[in-house]
Amino acid sequence: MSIRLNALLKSPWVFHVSTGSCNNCDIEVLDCLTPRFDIERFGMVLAPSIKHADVLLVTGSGNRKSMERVKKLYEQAPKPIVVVAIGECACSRGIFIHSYNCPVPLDKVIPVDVYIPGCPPKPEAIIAGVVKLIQKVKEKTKNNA
Amino acid sequence: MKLPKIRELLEAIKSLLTKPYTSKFPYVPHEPYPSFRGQPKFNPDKCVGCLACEQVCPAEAISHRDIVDDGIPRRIMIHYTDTCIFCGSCEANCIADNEGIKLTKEWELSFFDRSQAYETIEKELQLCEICGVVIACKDHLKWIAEKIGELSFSSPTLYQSYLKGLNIIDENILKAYKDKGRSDRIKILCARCRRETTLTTK
Amino acid sequence: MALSRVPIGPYHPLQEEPEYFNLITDGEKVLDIEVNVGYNHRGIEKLSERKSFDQATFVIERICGICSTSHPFAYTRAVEDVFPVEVPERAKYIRTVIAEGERIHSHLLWLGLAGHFLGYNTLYMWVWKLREEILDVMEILSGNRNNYAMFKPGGIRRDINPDDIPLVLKKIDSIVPTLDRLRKAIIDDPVLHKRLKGIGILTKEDALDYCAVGPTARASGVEKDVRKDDPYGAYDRVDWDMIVTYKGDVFEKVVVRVLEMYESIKIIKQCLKNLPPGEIDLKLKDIPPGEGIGTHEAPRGETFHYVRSDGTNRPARHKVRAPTYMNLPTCEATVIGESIADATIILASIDPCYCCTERLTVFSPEGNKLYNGNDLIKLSQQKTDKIKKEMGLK
Amino acid sequence: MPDRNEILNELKNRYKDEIVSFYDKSPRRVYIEIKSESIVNIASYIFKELKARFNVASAVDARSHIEILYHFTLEYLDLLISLRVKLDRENPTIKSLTSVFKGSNWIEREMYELMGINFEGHPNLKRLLLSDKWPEGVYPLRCDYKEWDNNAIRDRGV
Repeated sequence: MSIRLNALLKSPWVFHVSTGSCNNCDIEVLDCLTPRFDIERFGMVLAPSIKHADVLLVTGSGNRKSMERVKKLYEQAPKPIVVVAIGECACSRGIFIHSYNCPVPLDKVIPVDVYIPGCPPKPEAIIAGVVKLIQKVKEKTKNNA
Repeated sequence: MKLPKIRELLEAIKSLLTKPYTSKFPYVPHEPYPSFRGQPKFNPDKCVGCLACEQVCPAEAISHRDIVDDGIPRRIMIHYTDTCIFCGSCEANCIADNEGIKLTKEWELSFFDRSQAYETIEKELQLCEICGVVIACKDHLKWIAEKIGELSFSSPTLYQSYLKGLNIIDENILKAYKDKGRSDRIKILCARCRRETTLTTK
Repeated sequence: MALSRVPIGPYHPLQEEPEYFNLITDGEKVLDIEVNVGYNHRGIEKLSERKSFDQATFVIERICGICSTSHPFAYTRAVEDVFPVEVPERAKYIRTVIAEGERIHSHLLWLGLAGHFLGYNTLYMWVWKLREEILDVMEILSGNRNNYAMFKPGGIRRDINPDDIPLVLKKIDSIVPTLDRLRKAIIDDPVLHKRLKGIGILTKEDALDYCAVGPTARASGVEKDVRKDDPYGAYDRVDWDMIVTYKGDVFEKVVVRVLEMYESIKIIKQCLKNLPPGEIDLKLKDIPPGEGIGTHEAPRGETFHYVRSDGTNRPARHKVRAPTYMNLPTCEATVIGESIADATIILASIDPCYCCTERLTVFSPEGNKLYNGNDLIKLSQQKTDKIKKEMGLK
Repeated sequence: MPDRNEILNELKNRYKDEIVSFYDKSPRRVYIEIKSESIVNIASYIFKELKARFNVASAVDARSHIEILYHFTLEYLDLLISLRVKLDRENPTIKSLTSVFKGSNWIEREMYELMGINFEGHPNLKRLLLSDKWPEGVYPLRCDYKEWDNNAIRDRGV
């Protein structure tokens, strides 16, 4: 499986979903697309729909309404998908852990591959997180291929 | 229409000469500004284990675990990286003159497995010598004794732990009496035992 | 008359917050609109009742990422209003500097998004490149790009060290020339005139009736600005003027926001030049029982915080009202009657910020022809290209 | 321009019997407690004659009763008038202000949903904020709100 994933991660298409976030992390994701941190040099483009996406960027503390949509999105996504949780709220609901509308953290709903903490994480931290993930997948393919 | 053509030409040349604006990040390490608030780190020898940072943390990212039964009684301070919001109020309220926990410049913290996303340090605990309940960390008692100076001689718990720090007390004097009588008064006691030893007439 | 239902959202690439507009359209004309937001509700008012007054500032700061100073500013003013107390001078100046810096970066953000909605992708990339400068300034001053953690009931948490100020002033001066080129590019662009003028008009009466606030209302001639009417912070010690235009269409809203950025730069420069020395924090220990109301002019309008304390160190009740909460209903007055292609830019013209608003209405399930959100943005971009061809610019 | 005290005195003696208490806290803040029946005509007087701007209404669960505060801003006077209304805790009902101004439509729906106050005469009093799976009759902003979702995870590191 990770051979296909390795091929996909040559130029990963990114789909961003926000589940009840304060839109700081969403804007840091958009900052990565703008001239200063341009991630299109690595081939990363914001995919218009989940069907074309290889990487699913999830931000936000996951309130009840959004969690159903995230589950649906994860099922619709093509299967060698990589889920990246960006920001404290996506990792563990951060400061909203006792909110009556955010019952469970994200990784109880969908399996998460990389967690990028930071409130909001710097765009460099997001890029570094994805680069770390790509290297990990490369090693996995190398030692079992 | 001719004029704008020249302006565009000039602009093209100018932007040809200027450096590209995109940062070459993954190949050139990024250095944040000096006032950047990064990942907080415990400082084992400065921290006194007083749990002020745990009460003040808005995201409840700092918690502790007291291990009493196996091995040396110790308090494990845990800092959860996946919950901390880097606000700096733990550093601002740390009683060991803001050195116990410090915000570093570290911003690259991504990890793969959330169950190991925390850091711990251990501080030795001081148990009550009669009932064995947790009083505080040893460094904390020493810190209080130093802070209030000679006033600490009003309470045996403080000056005993202070003198123990200077290790001019030999252990066996304290161990001799164990019957919670008046003679236990000058031991390191928790509040309840201290009240009992003061009130008893035995 | 085939009624069709056109959903925008909840997850489409550009408008990064999840909101869900449902336009009931008859061919080109928009007949009715239902707003279905509420994907962002995190129960912040109940959360801030769990935290102490000092900790609540951090929950309040994370209501909305791009206006992450306006809510703590209004909250700290509300807490200071419980037992009326004055904040030291230096804290007032620093608070104003942070609030104005955040207004610039929030308006630039909105300008970039509006540029993309109209198909001007170069403007989007250009404006967000300019925005990186102001984010660096905020990182120098407060330690983080946004979520500044500077505010505290009774003053400021960290002081600005004086040897940063020359670098900050240099960076702010470097913004002005690019901003002038930007202003010329936007305000004198004939295509934008044709595209934005005369659509999504919010008349003054509607603005007053819907109690709209901020640039949305100031673009329709409503002279209301909390910084002028109820002066706080260093706004009365610094000379700047309020931008009001009178036609109320989307173009005026763009003009108001662009000119407001110049005012913010003026305020920041004056504040940083004569920053008074002295205390930065009152060190409030206990808050007496009572009620307090704090307001602040956020980039999108007036935020309103009501705090009730019962003598303990936790707020007994904390009511937050974000500016978009009052501006969002105005889209019923502005979108109905316009063509679909303009719907996106009109809905974006109030600079919606859904994480502040978290509001939802259930919509009725009918209508057959469906095409999703980014088809709508493409529609809006094709209309701009059509206008360009007509003007013979293409 | 009528000055501040004239307006307040005029308001006081016009609604003498409906005003329960009048608390002039500071030049910018006035809290007026009124009977709950007379909210519509006092609110429309303030909104229309005094040209105030309706800011927000905040509902407070004061354990013994439920209070609603309607805040009006008078920009030209730099004054904020808050009308306080006390309702009983079991079945809080009050007349809706949507007839006076459209701005209160969503605010009342939020109070209906989070605090359990129902507003007579509201055009579409429906759920505004919480998801459809939220049980009826559970009002999160009440003091006695208990966590009903038993598979919610509330502790760290899990």
